[in-house]
Amino acid sequence: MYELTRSQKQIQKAARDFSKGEFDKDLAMEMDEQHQVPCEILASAVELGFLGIQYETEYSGGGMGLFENALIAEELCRKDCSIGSALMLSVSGAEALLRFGSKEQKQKFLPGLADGDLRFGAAFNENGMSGLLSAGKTIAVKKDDGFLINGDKRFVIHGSGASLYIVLCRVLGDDGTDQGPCLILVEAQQGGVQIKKAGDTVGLCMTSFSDLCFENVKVPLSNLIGKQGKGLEYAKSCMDETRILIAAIALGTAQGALDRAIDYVKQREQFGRKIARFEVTRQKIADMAVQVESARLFTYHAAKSFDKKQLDPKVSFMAKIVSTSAAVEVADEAIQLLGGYGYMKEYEVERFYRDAKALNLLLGSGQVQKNSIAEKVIGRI
Amino acid sequence: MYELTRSQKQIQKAARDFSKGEFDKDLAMEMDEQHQVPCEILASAVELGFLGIQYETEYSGGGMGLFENALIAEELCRKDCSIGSALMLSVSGAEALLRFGSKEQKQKFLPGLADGDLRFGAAFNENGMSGLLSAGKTIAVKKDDGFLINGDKRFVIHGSGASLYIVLCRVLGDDGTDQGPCLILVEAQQGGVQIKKAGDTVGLCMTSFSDLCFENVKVPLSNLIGKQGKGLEYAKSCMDETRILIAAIALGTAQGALDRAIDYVKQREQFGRKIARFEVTRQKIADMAVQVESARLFTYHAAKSFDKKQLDPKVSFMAKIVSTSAAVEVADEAIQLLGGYGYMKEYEVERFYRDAKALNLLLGSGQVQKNSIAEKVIGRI
Amino acid sequence: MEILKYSEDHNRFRNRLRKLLEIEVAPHIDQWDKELLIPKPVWQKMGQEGFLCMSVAPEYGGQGLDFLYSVIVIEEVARINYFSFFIHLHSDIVVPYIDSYASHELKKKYLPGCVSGDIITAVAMTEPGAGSDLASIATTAVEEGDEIVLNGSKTFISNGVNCDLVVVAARNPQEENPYSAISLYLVEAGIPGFKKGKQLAKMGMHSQDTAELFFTNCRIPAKNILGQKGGGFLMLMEKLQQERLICAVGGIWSAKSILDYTLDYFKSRIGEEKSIARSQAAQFAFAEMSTQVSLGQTFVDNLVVRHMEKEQVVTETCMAKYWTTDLAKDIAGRCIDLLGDFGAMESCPVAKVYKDIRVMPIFAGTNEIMKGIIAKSLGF
Amino acid sequence: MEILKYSEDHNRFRNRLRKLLEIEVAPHIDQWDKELLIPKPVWQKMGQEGFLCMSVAPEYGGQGLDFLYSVIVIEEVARINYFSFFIHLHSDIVVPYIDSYASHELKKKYLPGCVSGDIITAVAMTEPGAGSDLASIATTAVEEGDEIVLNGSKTFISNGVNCDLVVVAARNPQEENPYSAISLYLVEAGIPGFKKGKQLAKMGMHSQDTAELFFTNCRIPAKNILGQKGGGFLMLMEKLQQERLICAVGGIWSAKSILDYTLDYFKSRIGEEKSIARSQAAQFAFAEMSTQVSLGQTFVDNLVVRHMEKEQVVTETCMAKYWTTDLAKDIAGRCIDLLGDFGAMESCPVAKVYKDIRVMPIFAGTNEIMKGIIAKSLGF
Repeated sequence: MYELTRSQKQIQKAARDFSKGEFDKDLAMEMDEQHQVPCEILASAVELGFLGIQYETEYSGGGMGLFENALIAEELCRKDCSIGSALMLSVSGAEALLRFGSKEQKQKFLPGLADGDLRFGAAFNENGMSGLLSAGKTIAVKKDDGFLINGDKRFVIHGSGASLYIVLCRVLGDDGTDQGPCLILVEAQQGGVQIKKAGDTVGLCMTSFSDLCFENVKVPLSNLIGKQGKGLEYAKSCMDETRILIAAIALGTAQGALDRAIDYVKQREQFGRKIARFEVTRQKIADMAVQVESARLFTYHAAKSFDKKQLDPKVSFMAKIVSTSAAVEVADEAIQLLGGYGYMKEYEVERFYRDAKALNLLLGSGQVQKNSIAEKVIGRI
Repeated sequence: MYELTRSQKQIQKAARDFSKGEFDKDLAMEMDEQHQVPCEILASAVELGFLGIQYETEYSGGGMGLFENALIAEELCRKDCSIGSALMLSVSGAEALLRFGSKEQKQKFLPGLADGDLRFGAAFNENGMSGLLSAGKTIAVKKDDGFLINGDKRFVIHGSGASLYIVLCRVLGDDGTDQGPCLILVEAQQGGVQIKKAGDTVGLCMTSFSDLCFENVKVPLSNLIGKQGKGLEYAKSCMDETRILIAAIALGTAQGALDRAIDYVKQREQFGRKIARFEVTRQKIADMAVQVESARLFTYHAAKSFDKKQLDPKVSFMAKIVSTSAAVEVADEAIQLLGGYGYMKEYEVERFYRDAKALNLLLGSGQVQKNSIAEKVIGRI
Repeated sequence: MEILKYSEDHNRFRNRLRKLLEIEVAPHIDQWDKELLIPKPVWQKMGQEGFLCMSVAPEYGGQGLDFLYSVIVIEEVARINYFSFFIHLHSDIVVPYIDSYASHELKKKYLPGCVSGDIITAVAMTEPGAGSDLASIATTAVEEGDEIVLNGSKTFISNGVNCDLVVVAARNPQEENPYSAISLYLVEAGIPGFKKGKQLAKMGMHSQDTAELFFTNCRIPAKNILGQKGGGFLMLMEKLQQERLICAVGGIWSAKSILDYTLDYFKSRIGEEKSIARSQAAQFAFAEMSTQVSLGQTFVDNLVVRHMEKEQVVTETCMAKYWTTDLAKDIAGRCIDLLGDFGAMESCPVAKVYKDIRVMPIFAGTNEIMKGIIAKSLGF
Repeated sequence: MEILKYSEDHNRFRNRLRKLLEIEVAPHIDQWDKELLIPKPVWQKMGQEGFLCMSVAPEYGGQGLDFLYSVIVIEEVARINYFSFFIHLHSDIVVPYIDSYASHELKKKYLPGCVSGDIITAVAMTEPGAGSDLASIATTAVEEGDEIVLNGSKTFISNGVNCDLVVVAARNPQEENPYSAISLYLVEAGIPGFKKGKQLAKMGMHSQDTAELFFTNCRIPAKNILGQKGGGFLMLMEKLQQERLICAVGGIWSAKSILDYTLDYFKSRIGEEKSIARSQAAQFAFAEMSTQVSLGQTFVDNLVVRHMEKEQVVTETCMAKYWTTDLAKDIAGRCIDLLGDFGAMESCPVAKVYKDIRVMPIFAGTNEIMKGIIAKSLGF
């Protein structure tokens, strides 16, 4: 399971070296406070091929799998969770097109997917951070010459930088008949598309979340992805990938917090000895290490199964909940171990704690994940 | 990771069928209450080759790995944790001889290892259930013609049925010089060996735990395993296998408790509907499922790494703590979901709960495991 | 500031009880656990000495004492870790139904025996199909002249083997509204049509005789009804505050008793095995558990006072019941861990208690039911 | 039974304060958080209205009121979720050192200003190398004639930017026993050799001005000592009960305030989004949190009474400090989860509090230190 191939080890090392070279603590503190997307680092990550490694090479991806993508996410977020997550989340959103789009759509829209020019926004939800999929408030009326879209979508990840949105809407026939939920491609420069900041979040502050407003937006009929009425189903099935990515980001976040805690307890002295010598410190570190390892096992397992097309449907929910909970708890304990310093921005773990909490909420809190798991585990009653 | 080979799937299915055919609930309740070893089932498990599958074929083993052994443990304990654990623990104890014994010793003692005639007892500890390794109170004086052993060992797993003990003792030269801890083979029928019941445990009641007392027991010098002074080191390195086995037993225990809880909530009605429909029930089932899956990931990962000789030293401790804690918590929640029935012996989960707690304590509680994990994670200070 | 103000009388009562339990009860627990029953003479001894039904008025053979005496009994029984001894069920849960709702005639007939221990009582609410959900009680009570005919079965009835008199909840099959269909009846053991089932095998609480009860055309005098016909639900509700409070007192005192035992055991070994007693992790565990016990104790003591002042503290008693019984369970688990080699042995008192108290979060309304009631009180 | 007996005077005081906080404080919090400071006139306003140092005797400009007034201030500040407003640090932690240990002369000089809000105080114990471990304080105080020369640096000093007067703990380098080496001194801001560092950037509590303080050959009059020379350790110990109790009061009230907000928000949406408000899991979460808050509240209230009766409740205040501050943190996390889409937005009050109160389990002695003290009291 941990056995990495040579090329996986190379990818991992390259990501580690990149993060060491490009991420800067003071800059990170500033971007966090200013809620800025780390555009320059993003550009250089794109250039070096770290983003979109799971996409096929014909779409400028790396032709590898979610597992390799998870390895990169882990390394980048371990070094800096805020920068790492902003980077990794910037190229997500195109999954529905890749999986369910026609050949023509892919040829038209996907080249350049991972080269930074064209960023996708998955506009599936109408609530907020919890990302509950919904097509209730966005209506696409189907006319002879195209769809006419009106309505709002919320909390699109990196929606402000995207040039193409995949919008979950409810299609109505010209006569008002409901033709079910559909996924429709909308270009950002299209007239009638308004993009607003969704508001500042308590964590993941370098990732922008956007609300979209569509007012009489007209797109050709050929922008429909896959079959009519299948939109919700498609959108749901793409969430596995997002959940696994979030799990990988959270894994790196947890590991990064643990790294910092271990470094601190090994150098800090109290009552005449290093605090790493106190049993209670050691028990805490052990607990944290177990949680990080749980996150790793679930994340790797989910990503690998996904790549083999053998993903047990409950596993991506489990990975998401285990990994993000681990991140919250490990970062919390890291703050406590660092004491007063843990509460100071300079020592970073407070940012890991906030980011972890945001990751925990993104796409739905534990309660939401657990209801989905229960559905799979309990089955028909 | 879950991908099993065809032969692994066959083993798993065979174990499942065996447990369904041979394990009986009423008999189990009785043996639990009487603290009886399930000798007949044990004999038939030996005959069918379920035990010792990890040993080489020349020692009547199955020539497979710890992973296959874990699969069997999981299946048997899922059906009945008390019977399953009694069976699985009956053929452990020979690891030190297999790994560190000489060719002659192996040829002499090991054939028949897994055929039920010869059962090994690892007599490494002088305390109790926590199984802290110690060679303080058992002294072997080295004379020209052999070792003269005096002292006590405690809590030898299935010690009463064993015919051969591997005893951790401190060797003194004839002149009283300390020659360090050693492992020495002692046959049970040897004069001076006394075997007593170590006392009834609150769980794992079909597994016998024995205290051994050596009074002027004489064994040939050729019974020393490996090198003098290395005994503690050898014993320690064998504990990985035992911890992984316990993790696998606990995994089955957790899964078995979950199975019973799911069955119950799907049939039980309260307030006019099946309790499986209540959200709180569903959240509990999801929590339990996540814990079972954690136990499975850690156990499989540890067993597979062990088989590949790539075991990260902290992982067996983690697997033990995660899996046995999962078993305790899942069984506890199962009792709660079953309500009054959960407290009744007939519904079995109370036995799973007691067995889980005993597994949690065997070889040391969480605190003990965590101190070992911390040692590996923190490293030198 | 001590919250509970015990008088000299209370303290004398406690000391007499403690002595009696130490002499007449504690040495025999293992034996009774094996026999799965507490012999009736033990109940009678308790009654003779004034340790049963202390609140019953002198008119009916009792002492008319306050609720603190009941608290003392629960505490002292917890002190010897003997949770199977369900005298509080008799004294403070079942008998109060009779005391509050029975006719003078019935009270004259039964209460003196309850006080003396000659009559052991039980309450039969739970049925195989109706656990937490009282509205679905299926046992029927049909009036025939001046008799009532009972049909149905009850399960998990504590004192079910020993009991001489049972408060039975049964429904009027003609009444559709489940909340006004239930009545409570007094049924004597031994009458035709009333059969006790065999004792149920449990994880712990072995000498607590829990059994099924079967009623088959069981005829009782119509006057054996408690309170109003159809008033069963209300009566049950009204008595629940005290019932749950008693569970909470039991919960917190069992937690305290386990913790005290473990702490003493641990400290006694400081000389012997320094590494263990000096373990910082163990010390923190004790600090955490002591804190929890102190919190629970303060909360429960305060509730006892408010209950005695006849305040409505229904929600708070639900809080106390679930929190203290979960705590007792958790503390038993942690103490077993701390006791290490000794913890999982049957010979270790904590291991025994571990099995006994696992039922606490289940009985008298599961802790999930408690949370549901609390949530309702919050406005959901 | 209400544990805390508030008089009419207390209630009037509370109402006046509540109004003042709503008008003069609450609307400006965002602004002050941005400016990283609470303007001094706000302190003065509080002082003028009698909301600072209520316990100081009229002789020194105060009102000589009981501790319940301090509790009210903490509660009301928690009610507006403004944890950065450290007036209790000034009123109930630092000023009591002056009040209890300073000479009459020093008291005459400083206390009236403390009461009026013209003098804001801070206490400087923690150092970069001495957090929980007070015995290793390295700042030195050397006598030179009738002066004391201070050298060293302090960190994490609350009110560190605003402060006009600081109680500084420093060691006599000639004394080897660390427990009798520490003395406490009053140091005025602005004197030569005393420099305030820049404000430390924190996760939350943004308008709470936390800073480093530096002393370089800083000369103060020798008579600025508090109490006996070398008595610093004892004085610190003696005041810790009140300090921790205040943290516990703050902890439980912040927990309560977060829970109340979330419950209200949730219930207000029952109409709108039934599926959410009807969630049984959410209801149970509220039931659990309400129970915890009730338990903590009862415990803390009881301690307040005992503290006011001058009982020694050192261990119990350590229990309360760690349990309530951990609880506040946990409840903030759970409430964020329950608030879902709104929970993680900066605009959500709970999200802000989540960042503010994370410091509670750390300050005034980490919760690990608390557990160590509790363990000692158990006999380890």
